[in-house]
Amino acid sequence: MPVKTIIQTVRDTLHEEMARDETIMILGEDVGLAGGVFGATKGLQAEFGEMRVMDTPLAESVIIGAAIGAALNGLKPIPEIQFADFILPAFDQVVSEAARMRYRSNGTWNVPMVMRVPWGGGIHGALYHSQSVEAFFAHVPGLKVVVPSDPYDTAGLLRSAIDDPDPVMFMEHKKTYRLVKGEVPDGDRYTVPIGKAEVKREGTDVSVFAYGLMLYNSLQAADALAAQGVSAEVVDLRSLQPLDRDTILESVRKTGKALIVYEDNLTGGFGAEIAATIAQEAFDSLDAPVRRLAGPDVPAMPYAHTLEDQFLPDIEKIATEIRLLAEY
Amino acid sequence: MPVKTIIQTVRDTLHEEMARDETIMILGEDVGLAGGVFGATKGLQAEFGEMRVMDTPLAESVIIGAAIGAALNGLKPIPEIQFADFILPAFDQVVSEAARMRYRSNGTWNVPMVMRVPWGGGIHGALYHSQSVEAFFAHVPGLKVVVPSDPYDTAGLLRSAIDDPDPVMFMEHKKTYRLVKGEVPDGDRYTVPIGKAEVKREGTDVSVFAYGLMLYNSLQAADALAAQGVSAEVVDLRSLQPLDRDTILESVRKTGKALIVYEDNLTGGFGAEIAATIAQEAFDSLDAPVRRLAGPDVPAMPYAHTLEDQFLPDIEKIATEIRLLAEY
Amino acid sequence: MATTDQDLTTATSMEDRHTPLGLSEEDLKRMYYTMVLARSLDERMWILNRQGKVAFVISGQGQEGAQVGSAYALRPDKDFFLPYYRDLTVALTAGMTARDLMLALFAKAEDPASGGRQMPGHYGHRAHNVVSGSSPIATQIPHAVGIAMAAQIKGEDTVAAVYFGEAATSKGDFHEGLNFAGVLKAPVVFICENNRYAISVPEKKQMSVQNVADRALGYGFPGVITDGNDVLDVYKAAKTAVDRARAGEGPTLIECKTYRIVPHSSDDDESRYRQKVEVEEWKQKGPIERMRQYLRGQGILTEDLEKNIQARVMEEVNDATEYADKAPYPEPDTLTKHVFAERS
Amino acid sequence: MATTDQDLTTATSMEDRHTPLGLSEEDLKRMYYTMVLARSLDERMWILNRQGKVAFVISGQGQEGAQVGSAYALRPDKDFFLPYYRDLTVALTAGMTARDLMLALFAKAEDPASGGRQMPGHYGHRAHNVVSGSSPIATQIPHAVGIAMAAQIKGEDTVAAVYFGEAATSKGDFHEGLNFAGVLKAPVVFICENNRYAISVPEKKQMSVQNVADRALGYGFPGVITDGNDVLDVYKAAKTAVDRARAGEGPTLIECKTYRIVPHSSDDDESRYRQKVEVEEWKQKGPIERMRQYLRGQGILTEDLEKNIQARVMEEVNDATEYADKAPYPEPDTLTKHVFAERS
Ligand SMILES: Cc1ncc(C[n+]2csc(CCOP(=O)(O)OP(=O)(O)O)c2C)c(N)n1
Ligand SMILES: Cc1ncc(C[n+]2csc(CCOP(=O)(O)OP(=O)(O)O)c2C)c(N)n1
Ligand SMILES: [Mg+2]
Ligand SMILES: [Mg+2]
Repeated sequence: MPVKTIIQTVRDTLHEEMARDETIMILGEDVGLAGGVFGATKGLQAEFGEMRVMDTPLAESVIIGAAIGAALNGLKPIPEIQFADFILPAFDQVVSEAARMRYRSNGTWNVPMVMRVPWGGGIHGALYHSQSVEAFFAHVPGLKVVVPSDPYDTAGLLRSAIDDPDPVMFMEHKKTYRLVKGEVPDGDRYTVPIGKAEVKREGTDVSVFAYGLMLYNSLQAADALAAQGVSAEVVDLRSLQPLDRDTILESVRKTGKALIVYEDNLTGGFGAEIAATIAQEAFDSLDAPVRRLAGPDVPAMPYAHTLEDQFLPDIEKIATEIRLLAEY
Repeated sequence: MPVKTIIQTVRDTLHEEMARDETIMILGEDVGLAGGVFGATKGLQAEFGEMRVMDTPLAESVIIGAAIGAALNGLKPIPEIQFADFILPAFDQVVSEAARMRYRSNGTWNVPMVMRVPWGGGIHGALYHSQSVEAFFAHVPGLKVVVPSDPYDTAGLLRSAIDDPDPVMFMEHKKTYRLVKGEVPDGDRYTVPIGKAEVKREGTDVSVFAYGLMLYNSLQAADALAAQGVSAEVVDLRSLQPLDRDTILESVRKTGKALIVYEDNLTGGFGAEIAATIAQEAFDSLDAPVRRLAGPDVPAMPYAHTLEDQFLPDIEKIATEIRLLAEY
Repeated sequence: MATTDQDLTTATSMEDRHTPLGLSEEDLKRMYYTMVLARSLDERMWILNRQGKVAFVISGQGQEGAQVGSAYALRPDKDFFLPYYRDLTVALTAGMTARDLMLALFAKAEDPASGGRQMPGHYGHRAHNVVSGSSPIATQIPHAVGIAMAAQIKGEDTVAAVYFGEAATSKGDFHEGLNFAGVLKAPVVFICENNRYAISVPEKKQMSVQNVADRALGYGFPGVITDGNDVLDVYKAAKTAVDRARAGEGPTLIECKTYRIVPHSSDDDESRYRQKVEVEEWKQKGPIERMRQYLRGQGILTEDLEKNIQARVMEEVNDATEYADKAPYPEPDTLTKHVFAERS
Repeated sequence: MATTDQDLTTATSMEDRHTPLGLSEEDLKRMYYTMVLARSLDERMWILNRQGKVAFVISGQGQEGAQVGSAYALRPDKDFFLPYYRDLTVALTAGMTARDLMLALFAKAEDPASGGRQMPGHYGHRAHNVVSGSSPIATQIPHAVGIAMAAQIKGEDTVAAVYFGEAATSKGDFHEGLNFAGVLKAPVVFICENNRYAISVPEKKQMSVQNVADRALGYGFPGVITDGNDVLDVYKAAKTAVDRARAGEGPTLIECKTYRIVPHSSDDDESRYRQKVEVEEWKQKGPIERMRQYLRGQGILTEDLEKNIQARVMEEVNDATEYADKAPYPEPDTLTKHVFAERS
């Protein structure tokens, strides 16, 4: 089986899907001639033409808004937002329009669209090229929010997102783009269902819930602790909306202890929802407080590496939290 | 002491503050000649002129953006967003600009500004005139979010917001505008500090946390249950960012049980943060799961009264939840 | 076409202006009927509101001419309509019925726009390509551009017509939409009903150009000023624009100079911001009056026909009202339906 | 002023063009020095990046003329400057120093713009009224309008100058800002450095008008096209605009036709979207070359002075580089500072 990076997987999957389904189109800034600032659409314009792989004006609200229109008229648009930070000017179109179209029309109109949103930090992107925006969107009924962490899931979830009749925010962690490699079956159009978490590492003492880059930090922390006799279970959430409450609760019922790791700001981050769910639904199984480890409550991740490093929950901080829980 | 409605209190406080401080200006849609769609700025333009009480074009992003500029140049702008639902087109200006200005400039530039945002449902406002938007903003470091629930706090918190050197989102629940009356001391420029919750009703069995309209539903539920021997403590959060964690935890440590009531969508609502905080910090005091009662996860509150009623956590639903916890 | 406000004089000439536009007498009668029906429905809505039977009305009175004149240039069920909340007459022209509108007013389950979920005035009907609208101003404009872009990609000759007030042209979504449409040469027609006010805010506080149409200069396609109370003037501009769009020549911005002769909505007190006399003046120049005069001058509208129309309209309005009044409200447990596609 | 691209020819005439504009020889030397300093700093930044000493560069090379020509029309420390990320020369003209810019490049604690928190190119300096900028394109435009509005309210004669690329004019914030400024007749000057590309996207995919300046037609104030590589042409337009603004006559949109002669940033591979020959052509028409020629023609720039300038510039660049290189990084525990005002 070929081994690919995440960014290569995104690109190849888009390529296959566009060849398979001619209603798919891509639009965004620099996605055409340049193939995207991360290369996710490299070569696609040459193959599928300027209308199906379209460089747009610099205007996120109309990128999403026009994609909504295209979806209403029978296409399956895949807008790319260059950096997650820049989806905020399109917030009204995403929240008031895409997410509410089906509901407000009593199920008669719908918006099948996949918004590709590169997010996350650790890449010296500073305040405006590092942000986590999942909490904003996973709070919005009518939107699906997926956060694949490895190449296999990236292909499988991207296909599911494309097959979905409703708007899906497809969040790709920038730092993992080239860092993470994995096997991706060729030829087989397999899918990974939206809304299913995956236990990436089984354990018995503490459950750790993460996604994106934090998944890898958590896995490494768990590895380090195994040597010290602490058995941490690590769950890759993969999808935040819908959230796989069953898998989460099952894990907590087994270990009795939960740590949620995310790089977004702590307060009001989506980890709060996971903690609240556990606190309500698994109370009787809990042997320790539900703990969260997250980015601090500062506007965003600074540029200077001294500050950027300090911002991110690293392996050591995660290991400390797990140990704390294990010893509780 | 005069008894006033909340809307009258907003209007009178704005009036007094503008007379006191000539750097204050108001801008927004229909705030001038018409005095605002809810009357919050009635008569102010006649007194303070068209430049200090300014009707703007219909464009929320520039209402907030220009207010930021005015704040940078020495004024204290108070933009009014006609309905909270319509702040979403200004999301980027609020989040990327107002909230990050101090941090990104290393403390050299700041944005003293009070955004008045009428929110909430139960007024037949349907999907786009009923929304709760506090979860979006209370998640954003650099913004303060206050949610006064009675006339006394409205005047006191509005003054604190005006005195604050940082951007404050001042959220007024529309349904309480004329519904809630209370005493407001005249003449005395008292303030209520931002970041302090208030125990509105003492109790011993269950702690209920709420704000806005839900505070009143919770108080009535508590009253009803008192007759049945259940003693509920009801805490008015008053401010979500900063959140008064001390008062919340103190209450839970006393009762051992917590219910959070909010009308926003359940998943990812700000109640999740409160639940997560309690689950982490008061674990040893908890005698029952932390429970949340909120609006369902549907895009927003529908117009038909059958659906609107079904959406809102009413007194009965709240009472049921409290009883459930008390009996746990 | 008129070029300034001063040119907006009541058409009194007896000359045949419709035949050169390709409009038959039948067309004119249909347009007229639709306007009268819209007005009567609209008036009934206010009555129902004053009677306490419905909570909210938002109205199109005074703007029927701009609406029917433009919408009539499109192909129902084939082209796309993106109306805004004053567009009763667009909705009717596109194929929605009096019952449809009354069902929405009463917030009944059978309302085809939203099943009673949205406030009245939020038109939508999938079968007729009337796209569901929301409340935030101007958000529908990018949708129309995207619909037109999809037609280009699919090689279909669909045109999208999108409606909005003059205040919507202050918003970013207007600019981003028109700019993108200009770059794409997309088959879309932008129709602005300039009724001079945004709730209380007069147009001179909304923009510093004299005409909304002037804004088209920044987008590289024509901006056309029409007398929005003259159905034929609007139709002429709309027909030209739709033909242009269908021929691949790109978008047009059409400004219809008109006036709303009722308060902004049933929650509005218009005495705060305008004089009765101004409203009365505009009522005299109303689009229905103007068309009636024209049709009479052309011998198309006899007294008998007028009576017949009035009677049919009344019947339709009564039927719609009764039907909607009796129809059931949405069941409470449908609250959680249609958030996502139902799982099969 | 030039009106089309074709008019942008290299000034070869020997006529004195600066005295009629009120510019002294000292002024010209200052402007020239600032451009040369900006260019040398900029080139050093790329070298430092290629050496692996700094992670990121975003550059203003080729646009120095548009920048100094416009910024020089404002009063440092009194008027407000809202530069965008290519505006090294604006920052320097407004009073920031070479050290300031290098401190930001190295992300050091002493960086007056952000204390190393933002990426390089995010200028800001409170003492010099250089407003802190962010990365999202065009958000600074409404701020400039608000700053100008505040000046009107306070009765002060402050003018705000705000900078952006041509792609920023596609965004809603551009439109909303210019529209509001037009209504207010606010003392603000909008300066667009049209360098023909938004990363890889050429201007014809960004807009369907020929000139950014054409967009002003929708806002009721002048839009002026300048040869952005001719400092005096830009200065003339900027001076007129600033005077207009200060006199209460309202805003101006100035388009500076120019070109960036380096990749978008140190992360960009420009071979994907443009030909080397195109870049080379524009290098020949560069603003520094153009001004050097003019100054020589006027006998203002002698060979000695040129050498002297080069030497001073090198010293400044070396000093700034060394200083910034040695300066300390922000302490990790300052991460949580300045979210809100510190409690007293
Ligand atoms: C984004 C947004 N802001 C504010 C409102 C509230 N509002 C509803 S209609 C309206 C005025 C619209 O004026 P115009 O576009 O001229 O249309 P008209 O009502 O005059 O037909 C306002 C401010 C809204 N619906 N959406
Ligand atoms: C809202 C937003 N979207 C996308 C980006 C990414 N981006 C940074 S610069 C740029 C191009 C800007 O082009 P232009 O305005 O012409 O300025 P130039 O770089 O050419 O000077 C883009 C797309 C951004 N910073 N902000
Ligand atoms: Mg209007
Ligand atoms: Mg450019």
